[in-house]
Amino acid sequence: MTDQIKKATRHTNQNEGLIFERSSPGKRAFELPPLDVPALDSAKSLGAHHRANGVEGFPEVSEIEVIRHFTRLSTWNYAIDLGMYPLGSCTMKYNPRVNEFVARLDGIATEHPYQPQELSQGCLKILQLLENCLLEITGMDAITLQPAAGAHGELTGLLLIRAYLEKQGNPRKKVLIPDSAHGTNPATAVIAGYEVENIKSESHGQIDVDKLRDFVTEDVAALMITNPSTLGIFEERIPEIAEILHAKGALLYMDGANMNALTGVTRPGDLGVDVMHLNLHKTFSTPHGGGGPGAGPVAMKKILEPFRPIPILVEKDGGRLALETVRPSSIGKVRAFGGNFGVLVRALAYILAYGPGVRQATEDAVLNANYIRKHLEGVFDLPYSLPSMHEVVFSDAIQKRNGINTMDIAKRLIDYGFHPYTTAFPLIVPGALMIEPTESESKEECDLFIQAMISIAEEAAANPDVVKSAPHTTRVRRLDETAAARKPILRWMPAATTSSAAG
Amino acid sequence: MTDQIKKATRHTNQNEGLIFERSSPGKRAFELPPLDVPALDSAKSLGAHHRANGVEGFPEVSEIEVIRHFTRLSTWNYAIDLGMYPLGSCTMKYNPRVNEFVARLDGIATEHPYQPQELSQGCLKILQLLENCLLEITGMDAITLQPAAGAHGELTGLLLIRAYLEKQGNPRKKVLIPDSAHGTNPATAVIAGYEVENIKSESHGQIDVDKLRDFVTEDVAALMITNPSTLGIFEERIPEIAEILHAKGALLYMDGANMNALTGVTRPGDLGVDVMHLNLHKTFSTPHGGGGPGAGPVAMKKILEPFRPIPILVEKDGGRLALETVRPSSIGKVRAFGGNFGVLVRALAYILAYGPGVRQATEDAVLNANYIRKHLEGVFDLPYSLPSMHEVVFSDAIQKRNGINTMDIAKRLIDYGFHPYTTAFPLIVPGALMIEPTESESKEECDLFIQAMISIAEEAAANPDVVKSAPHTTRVRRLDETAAARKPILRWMPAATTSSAAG
Amino acid sequence: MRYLPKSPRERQQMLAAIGANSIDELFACIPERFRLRDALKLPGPFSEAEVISYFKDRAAENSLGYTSFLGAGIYNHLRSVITDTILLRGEFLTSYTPYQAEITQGTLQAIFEFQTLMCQLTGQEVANASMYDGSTATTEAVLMAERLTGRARVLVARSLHPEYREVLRTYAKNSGLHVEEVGYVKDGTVDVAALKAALKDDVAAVVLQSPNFFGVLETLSEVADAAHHSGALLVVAIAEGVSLGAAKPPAEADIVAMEAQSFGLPPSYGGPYAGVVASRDKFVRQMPGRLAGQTVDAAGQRGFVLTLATREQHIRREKATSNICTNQALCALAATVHLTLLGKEGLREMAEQNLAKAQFALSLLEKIPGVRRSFSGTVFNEFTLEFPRSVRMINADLLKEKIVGPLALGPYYPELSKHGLVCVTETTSRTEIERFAQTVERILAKPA
Amino acid sequence: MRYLPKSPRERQQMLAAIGANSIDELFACIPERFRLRDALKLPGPFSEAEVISYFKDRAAENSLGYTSFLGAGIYNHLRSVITDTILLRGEFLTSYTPYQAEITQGTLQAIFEFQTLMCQLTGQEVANASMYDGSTATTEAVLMAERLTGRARVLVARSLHPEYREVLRTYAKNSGLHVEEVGYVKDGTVDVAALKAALKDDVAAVVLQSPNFFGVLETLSEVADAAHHSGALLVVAIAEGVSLGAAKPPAEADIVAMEAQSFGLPPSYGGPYAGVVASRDKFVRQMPGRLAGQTVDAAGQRGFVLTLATREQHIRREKATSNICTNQALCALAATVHLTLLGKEGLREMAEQNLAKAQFALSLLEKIPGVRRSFSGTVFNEFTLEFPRSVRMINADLLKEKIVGPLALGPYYPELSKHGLVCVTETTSRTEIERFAQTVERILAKPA
Ligand SMILES: Cc1ncc(COP(=O)(O)O)c(C=O)c1O
Ligand SMILES: Cc1ncc(COP(=O)(O)O)c(C=O)c1O
Repeated sequence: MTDQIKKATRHTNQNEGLIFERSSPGKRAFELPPLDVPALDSAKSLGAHHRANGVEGFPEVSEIEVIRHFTRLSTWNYAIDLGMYPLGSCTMKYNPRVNEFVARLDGIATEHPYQPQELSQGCLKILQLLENCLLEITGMDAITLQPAAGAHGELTGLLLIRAYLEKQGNPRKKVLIPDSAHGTNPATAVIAGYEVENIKSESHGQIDVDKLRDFVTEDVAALMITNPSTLGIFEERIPEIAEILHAKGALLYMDGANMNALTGVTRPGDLGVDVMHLNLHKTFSTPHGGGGPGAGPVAMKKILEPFRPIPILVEKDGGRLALETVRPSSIGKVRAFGGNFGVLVRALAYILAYGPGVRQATEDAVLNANYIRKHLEGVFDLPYSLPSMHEVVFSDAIQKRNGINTMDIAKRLIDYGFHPYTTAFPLIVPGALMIEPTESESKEECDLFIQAMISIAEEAAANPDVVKSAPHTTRVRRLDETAAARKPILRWMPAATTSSAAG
Repeated sequence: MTDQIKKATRHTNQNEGLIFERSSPGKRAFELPPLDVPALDSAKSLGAHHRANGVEGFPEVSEIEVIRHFTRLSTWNYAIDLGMYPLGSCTMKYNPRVNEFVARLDGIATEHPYQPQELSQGCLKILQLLENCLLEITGMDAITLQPAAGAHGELTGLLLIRAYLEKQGNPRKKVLIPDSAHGTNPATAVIAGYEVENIKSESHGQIDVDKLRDFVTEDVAALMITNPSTLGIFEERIPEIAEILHAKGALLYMDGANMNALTGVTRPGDLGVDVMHLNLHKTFSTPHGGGGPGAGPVAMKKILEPFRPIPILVEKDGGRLALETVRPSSIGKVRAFGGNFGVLVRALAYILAYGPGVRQATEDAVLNANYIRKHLEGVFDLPYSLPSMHEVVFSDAIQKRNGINTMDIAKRLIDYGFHPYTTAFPLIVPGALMIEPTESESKEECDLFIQAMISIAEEAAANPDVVKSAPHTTRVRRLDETAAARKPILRWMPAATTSSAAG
Repeated sequence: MRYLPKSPRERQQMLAAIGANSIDELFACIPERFRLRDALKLPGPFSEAEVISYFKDRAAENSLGYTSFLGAGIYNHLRSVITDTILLRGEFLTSYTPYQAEITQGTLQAIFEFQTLMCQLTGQEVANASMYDGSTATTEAVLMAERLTGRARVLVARSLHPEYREVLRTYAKNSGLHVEEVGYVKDGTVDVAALKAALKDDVAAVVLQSPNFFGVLETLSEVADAAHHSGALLVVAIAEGVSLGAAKPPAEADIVAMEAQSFGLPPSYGGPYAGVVASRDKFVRQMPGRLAGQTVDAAGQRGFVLTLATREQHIRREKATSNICTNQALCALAATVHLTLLGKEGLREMAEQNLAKAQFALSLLEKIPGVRRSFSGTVFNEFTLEFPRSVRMINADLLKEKIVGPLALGPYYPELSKHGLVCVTETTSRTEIERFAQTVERILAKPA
Repeated sequence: MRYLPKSPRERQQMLAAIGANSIDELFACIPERFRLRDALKLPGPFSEAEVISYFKDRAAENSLGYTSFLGAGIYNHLRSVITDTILLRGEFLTSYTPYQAEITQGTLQAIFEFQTLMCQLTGQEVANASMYDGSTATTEAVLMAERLTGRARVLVARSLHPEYREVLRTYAKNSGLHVEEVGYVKDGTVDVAALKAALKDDVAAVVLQSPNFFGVLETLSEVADAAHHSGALLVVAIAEGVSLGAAKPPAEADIVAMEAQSFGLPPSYGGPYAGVVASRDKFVRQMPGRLAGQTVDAAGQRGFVLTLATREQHIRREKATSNICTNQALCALAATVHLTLLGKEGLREMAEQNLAKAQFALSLLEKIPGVRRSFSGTVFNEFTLEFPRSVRMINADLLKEKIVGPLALGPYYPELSKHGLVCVTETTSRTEIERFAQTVERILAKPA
């Protein structure tokens, strides 16, 4: 390994096969307290046509093997707890441990969604306080906490718009989406029953406001805008954009994935946004957990309030809180039960820890992104040069000359001890390097990242092969994705065991 | 790396300097609730000659840096949770996670040792039940749970013997200790005010009973015997040994470090042992935690009961439990407060989980050791060939011919994904390989270990350099212990930072 | 602030490096008049101790100390401390979607194991990891059937969880689906005759739940045959996965939508849980959600990657099979750990304890004058009872005894206003069951 | 059994490989008549759920719900969830003494950091990691002084924790040490005059605690000078480490023995805690316990190893500086994490809150008729009060109000039978302090 790598070193760690390969009949990892009622013959009570004798193929292992299995697997992962994870658009910030603690408290984790509301006042107060905090942060009038993630929030938001427009007499046909948008935006619009009209960004990466005027017809239900955009750039003309839409009776939806750039500094509600979602698993620090769970609350202006999904949290006389399910204009339910409550608890814990000081987090996030930008400008191509907020998007244009693309640089970054940035989008930047450090990175960690990126750029020029064949330090490298997709193996089967090599 | 290594692979992990090197004034990782009483000028209330303004040099870092610092450090460790840890004499068995859970319960971890006994009945019941369980397991009459570790138990045991003999009129002068004993035995005897007389094992590694007769004079207070011995061999003639001692008014102390070979199968009390300690952090699964804490309860025959250290747990009328501190014959206190209660809780949790089935653990431990012995006999020299119980001790005699010693093999074992066995003792085996797999290892893990050992033996013959220069896969290798001892650097100092390389 | 790793001096140094005079300069792109002048009105900042005491105070306002007989889609089951031990490892907790396979093999292999476990449980060939919950999984299964069949009518059993039906309706509204409901018969199972009558060649899917919302196990084969005969797919929802420890897997189904909450996830007042969609290999390219697949690396070693991503929104955008991105991965991991712990025997034993306890409770409750079983069908750990007076009133009295009684079915099924759904799991002790039965009997003995 | 990773078939295979017909053959070396025929009479086997409920039941029989004013060597301080997060990582929890430096650098570096923190706190140059507790650390410090000076007399302040003194006496009995006690004066500090009078050239060590058992800070310089003048060493015991956040380190001491419980370790009814011995570089070869040192590896990289092991029992056997082997490593790690979290400002702030709260409590209690300060010396978070009647009786009344009152000093100091030791830390709220003072006042207002 090159001496450039200051951040990581190789070290031996444990192999581990699939848990099914450890199974041997008679091993147990879990035992139940003895049955304290008369035993039943389950064959008799279920009847032969319903009854099965245990699940075929289920593993039989012991407790220590379970601990070792998953502990070993875990050591093959990179994580925020190990280092910088500058995955653009994902806001991989520190996930405070106290949040995990409070979400698991007896009286919090143990509560059943159907229990009587007089026994749920604690839960309901948590929901109410979180609603109020998020309304203050977004500058909106009403909110629903139910959506399970950002995309789910998008759907909820578009359904609100649709219900509102329907009430006006016409749900309209189209949703406008900039070409820089995240893939969930168009995918969601379709589920909400809209056609997607992609709109091209102008040369600085912003919405082309003049063109927009042409696009916004009576057919347009809404524009879905991400602000700051996925380029990390604030849409300066957003109030004007809102006016254009409103003039035609259309609404402005804001994808709030990037609220980490704005919290405490400005409020979408003040900017003319009608409805937006928040990603609590991004801006509000709930852990990503390998892909979820999250929560995607939707905040809205008053006009949309009547359409909120049920149940609705209300405060009764005397301060008693209640969930109400009868709301004639509601879009209905977007999921069973009330929402990812455990995630909401964590987000509230985060907000309470900062209080108004949450603005400092925003400032530090923007500071980090600009610090990195400053040091890497010139080293990497910066296709859009407007000021960066919480993230900066470079392209691999310079390195391409040596046949090195963003994915190669990303893989090489692994050798340097970092999780790569986002490579998959925004689509308007071919070969994007979308870097979002978040506020959780120290100057020291940012400096190491900058050094690593500069060093890789040098390698790309001087020794491109080392970059192209990276990573060199991981257990496995450059897995064959084509083979995986061509002949998918999506589950373990006993036959497969014998032929496959140990993991 | 050689293809022989099935168990581990190298993988990049994070570097991390000393926490002091991350410090920057003004960072905080912990905040207190606001003071709810009038603030004081501490300079005034303490007075200038007592007051200091914070601890010079203490780190100033943030919460995420603390998480990352220790998470990164942790990934440099090997541990039972990662794989086999056959450190002979240390009984590195699985540490059940439920034990950690119960030891941290509110009402368990929160209890103050001086709180009124009427508010401590739960704690006292735990102590009583554990006492009873350990008495049943050892076959002894009385017990103290106070000693903090095995060595502390040894001291307590010898002080009991001394007090008993003193009561008889003469504390006597000497304690006999076999040459195979652990280093704590002689070190302890000295603190108890005894001279140590080392006794040589006979050619099979057992106590030379005939010679023992000569050693046991009126000067001898006790024999400290480890059973099974540190060779993993059961002292067959232990009842006879007890008789020899008793005939001269001396007592038999048993180092119970190896009770994992006997639990549920035989009882020291039945074998003639007068007093013994248990290592709860070995036989009873409490975690070793990088070196402790443990607990070393001392079980004894009736004659020693009056001398137990205070406080003494007693059951009063009506079943109320109490700790009594007035015991005129007591040896006094061996530590402040009542003992490592949190460790005792874990040990009881372990016993309750097994119940009488704890015998199966013993059987599996002995099965594993014999399985390994069977496969490695011949490959490695077996200096003592009596049947093995929970551990087997080889020597490096065969490999020595190629200049490879036990430490080289141990270091090479690291490359193969295992924690090495014990190399430091028993002293009667020059170049010892003391292997204790415990019951927690699956057949699969034992097989991998056997293969690794055979492979290393082959390397030692065919390619000794690869063994001598091992390990090859770790972050650091073959640290300079001589330099460390010659000019000890035992703490970080600001000056040192600038010159030292990043960890 | 304790989460922020910067000292004031470092902030200054970084600003200087950027060439900015103040942090405000970095926000100059936001029109001045929209920049907040005042601090947000938020409670806090709270120290860790204050955060904890805030939530402990809230917890104390909830149901601690009550015995509950609620199920209805969310079940109390034993969980092992091992599950949280694994979940709380930062390497799992604070990692994200495994886009970079080389440094997320832990998550990827665990997902692959989850998929395998789900296939084994459901008798299907492929399972995704994961959907938001059982209700959205059911909806996504129906949308998948719509894509697969190109048809728009959906027949849904009324015994499908009412909230699942509501969610389906919300999604259906704008996707051209026509959802029709099919009633239940006396034993509590779906009205097969009515179902058959409604089955035409325009039906995309028939949707059943088993055990259904009344706790009754459905017999799938006849329905499956009928559905297949008319070219429709059978979608089976599983809301209580533990039932699969004793009951046959829904192998006849074409798509299974499962709620995995029963597998190691606490009730947590509504979430997070994990939904799963499982189906046939041949349908995989129409599946929603994430899939991990086995492959080899450059050196030929086994490894795992996210695969078939061309179904997903980040590639296919408006043509994706679903808009899901962030899913319930950590909940799926919890289920993986939990089911691995339970294993074949543990899950079987747990299921059998549920069966036995529910039968025990049923036998006590049935004896109470005026109380009778609503349905004669085979039940697992839930059953529906008819009471001589409103369940609401009975529950109010039970609450005084610190018992949370049966779920009143009236709000969901007007025709069942005196019926209540009782759930008993392995966590309900015999003593609690007996006290519950005695209390109900006493309440009913008093004039209303 | 869930902890055992073997199936019956694997056991058979292994026995067959060994060539044994049954497991009993492997125990044939134990004389037949000593082999147990019957199963041990032990409760269990318990499932995980049963283990948990056993201990929850016991926990409910303890002091939950009471407010306590006990300290006396064991203190309630805020702890962060971060500490357990780290402690529960299997890599730390289930590792042992770092004998193999290459695969225990995590533990070794943490020990090195612990040693550094302890040096910074105590103003000493070298600190070990670790001793069993404060009491055995104090005893080991005295034994170390004995070795260093070759002298046998030890002068111990009576204001040293009574249990520390008892432990010292137990050890001293057989090691030729002569322990003499020195009284205290009106302000609660050691009687310096008496101490000086007793100081001869046969004194190995003078032992003080600060803050002492009465809560009073000792002034070390005069005692240090006197001790040094006669060639004795000054041993200072620290039972309440948090005091060092506001008070000067005992830099004048030659050896410091500290109890680290206050640094993130719960009271846990007596342990486990962690003792520390800190001293001067020049005395290091007489130190007991484990030491990690910095060195370089074969490639010149910084790394850490256990060092100076020639002091220890596993090398030196009967000539070792102590018999300690297993120590309190995980507790030392807890202290390391906790102190790293607190940092310079956190520890200072915590100490100052303790000071302020104790002064607040003192001011309220002093106002109660009949209650007065026992000693006029400077206190940190504990103080001794004289009451108009027996502390035992007052405590009995306080208990009815769910308050655990002052520690009665009578059992330890017969002359102080109406005196009680009150402890107030940052965890004691103002409301609790006020209620305590009001309750004491009310109790004393009633005739005894
Ligand atoms: C800009 C943007 N919008 C929407 C989403 C979708 O949010 P979620 O993954 O929570 O569904 C993402 C997620 O990465 C995103 O980056
Ligand atoms: C045989 C033997 N005796 C005594 C001891 C000392 O026990 P402890 O480390 O608990 O003090 C050990 C520790 O390894 C040992 O192996």
